Amino acid sequence: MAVLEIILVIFLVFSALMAVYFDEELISIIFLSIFSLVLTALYLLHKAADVALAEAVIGAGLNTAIFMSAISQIRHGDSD
Amino acid sequence: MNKLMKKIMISVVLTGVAFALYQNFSLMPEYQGLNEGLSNYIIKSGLNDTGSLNLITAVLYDYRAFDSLGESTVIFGAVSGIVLILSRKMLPVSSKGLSFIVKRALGIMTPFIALFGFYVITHGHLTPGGGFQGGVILAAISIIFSIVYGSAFDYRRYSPQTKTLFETGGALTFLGLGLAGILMEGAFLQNLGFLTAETGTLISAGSIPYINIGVGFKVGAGLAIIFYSMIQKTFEEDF
Amino acid sequence: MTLRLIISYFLMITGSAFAIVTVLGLLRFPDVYTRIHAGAVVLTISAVLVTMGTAIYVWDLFLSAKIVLIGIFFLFSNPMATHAIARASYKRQIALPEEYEIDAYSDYLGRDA
Amino acid sequence: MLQKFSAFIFLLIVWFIFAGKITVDVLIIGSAASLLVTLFFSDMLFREVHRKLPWYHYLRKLALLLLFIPVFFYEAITAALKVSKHVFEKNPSFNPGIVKVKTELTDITGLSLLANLITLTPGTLTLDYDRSEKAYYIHWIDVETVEEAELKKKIIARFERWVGVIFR
Repeated sequence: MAVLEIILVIFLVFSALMAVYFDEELISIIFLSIFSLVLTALYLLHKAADVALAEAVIGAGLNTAIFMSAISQIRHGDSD
Repeated sequence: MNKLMKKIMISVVLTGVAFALYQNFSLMPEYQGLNEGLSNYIIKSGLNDTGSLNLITAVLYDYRAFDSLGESTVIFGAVSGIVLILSRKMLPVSSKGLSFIVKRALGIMTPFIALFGFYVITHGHLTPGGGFQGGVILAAISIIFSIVYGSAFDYRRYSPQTKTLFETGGALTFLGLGLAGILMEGAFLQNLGFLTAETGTLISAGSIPYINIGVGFKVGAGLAIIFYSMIQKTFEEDF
Repeated sequence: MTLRLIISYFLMITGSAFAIVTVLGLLRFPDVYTRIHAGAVVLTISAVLVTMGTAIYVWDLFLSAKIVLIGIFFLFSNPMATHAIARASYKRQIALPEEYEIDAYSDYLGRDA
Repeated sequence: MLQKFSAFIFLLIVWFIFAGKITVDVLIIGSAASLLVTLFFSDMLFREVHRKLPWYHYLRKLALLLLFIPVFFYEAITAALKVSKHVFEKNPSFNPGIVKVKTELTDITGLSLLANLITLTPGTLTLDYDRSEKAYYIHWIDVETVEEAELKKKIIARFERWVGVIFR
């Protein structure tokens, strides 16, 4: 259990860093959704099923969709 | 400031935040067993006080129901702001959506997604889940409609007016249960004792399931309105 | 170790092996569409096998039925999503197959390939 | 009416699977939720049912659908093995291409189901369906032939008969 937890935490930090590192918004959003997914697994590992469900639905599902529509608006506005 | 500097600055700030969080957590008191503290009180007597098997829901909608009312008011404020800024007119946006293969296969799946959303909402006091989570699942249906079938379909199916009706109805349910708490039990949002049935059944736990249903409709409709008012761009081609 | 547990472990391990094969395929295949192939077929089968193995492992009427529902959801959604991704990437010309000899679809779309 | 009623019964069964027990309170709340979902989405679930067929025809279709499941699993697992074989070749070399395959189905549900089944079979991937020519455009991982009858036999024949019987 502890090994799995350490691996997941390393993945978490990695995906958060990558989300900051990339300039392209799309890649950042995808890494944020990976971040939420890993966080969901961690919550489940600590037996917080409620929070895991909320994190999966909101973080990995809804946030991605809303961010995508937001960047499509922004790009439509300034360049093409 | 060039890009490398920016990234280094961000990394420094994040490391500082991480260090501060670590300090905070290390300063937290040691775990002292099941005998002391507020959390232990909730763990011990939450089931007796509220009749809800899911203690998180018991805290959210009974002990700290006023906080939850504030949270759902925050969503209401967000919806109002976004609609005011982004959606100059609530008109159906034309878009053809994806190919009919995707449309048909998703049409078979959509009712079950809706049913699962209702399951998560109504079982909030028995199993993991509750109003917020189930409401977001219901909002996902609106997103699916807008992306796959085109937002005109979403507009025809349940228009922004219907969504607004759902949202207001949910909020009014929450407030009405709070006022009923004043009338019947003597305090705002007090759990209604006469509604309690045998623990473990669906219609137990006082007013918690009804608050859950209200919050579920409110959150689902609110987030659907947010997403709908964000997609204003028209897609002529179908892809 | 009953027969039921052996069957469930067999199904789960086979499913995991297929998942590893999927990742290898994603890494090794040459262009977008062939990579999508690996994702579509093998990943669906691996997910369905794992869910079936889990359903046999828990062996409770309602819980197993719930897990089987998850498997059916995969079975519908994964090929559909694959089709949507492939069609979108062809129509938006994100990754056009340049060196294909047989390409009936570009004739249909009226593009000279 | 039959459409709405069958959708309601089907959703109620799924609700019982979700809830995990069959009691009176689950039945009451489940009926309310299923009714709400039926009112909103029933025409998307069973699109075919409004046709003028007696109700026992649908039972026959359901039985055929259940019979189809083992056939499907056999085909799907052989498909997965075939693609896995490609993965473990030393340098994956094949001849990908996009072919056109005609079909006789007309029903939308049958067409989309067949498209999903084609995607699940070895090395084929549905790209699009042309309504005017009634033909699928299929990306094939390793094109062996462009002959029309041959193509049909190789790619869609084993599923088309099943789907054609179930959804006509």
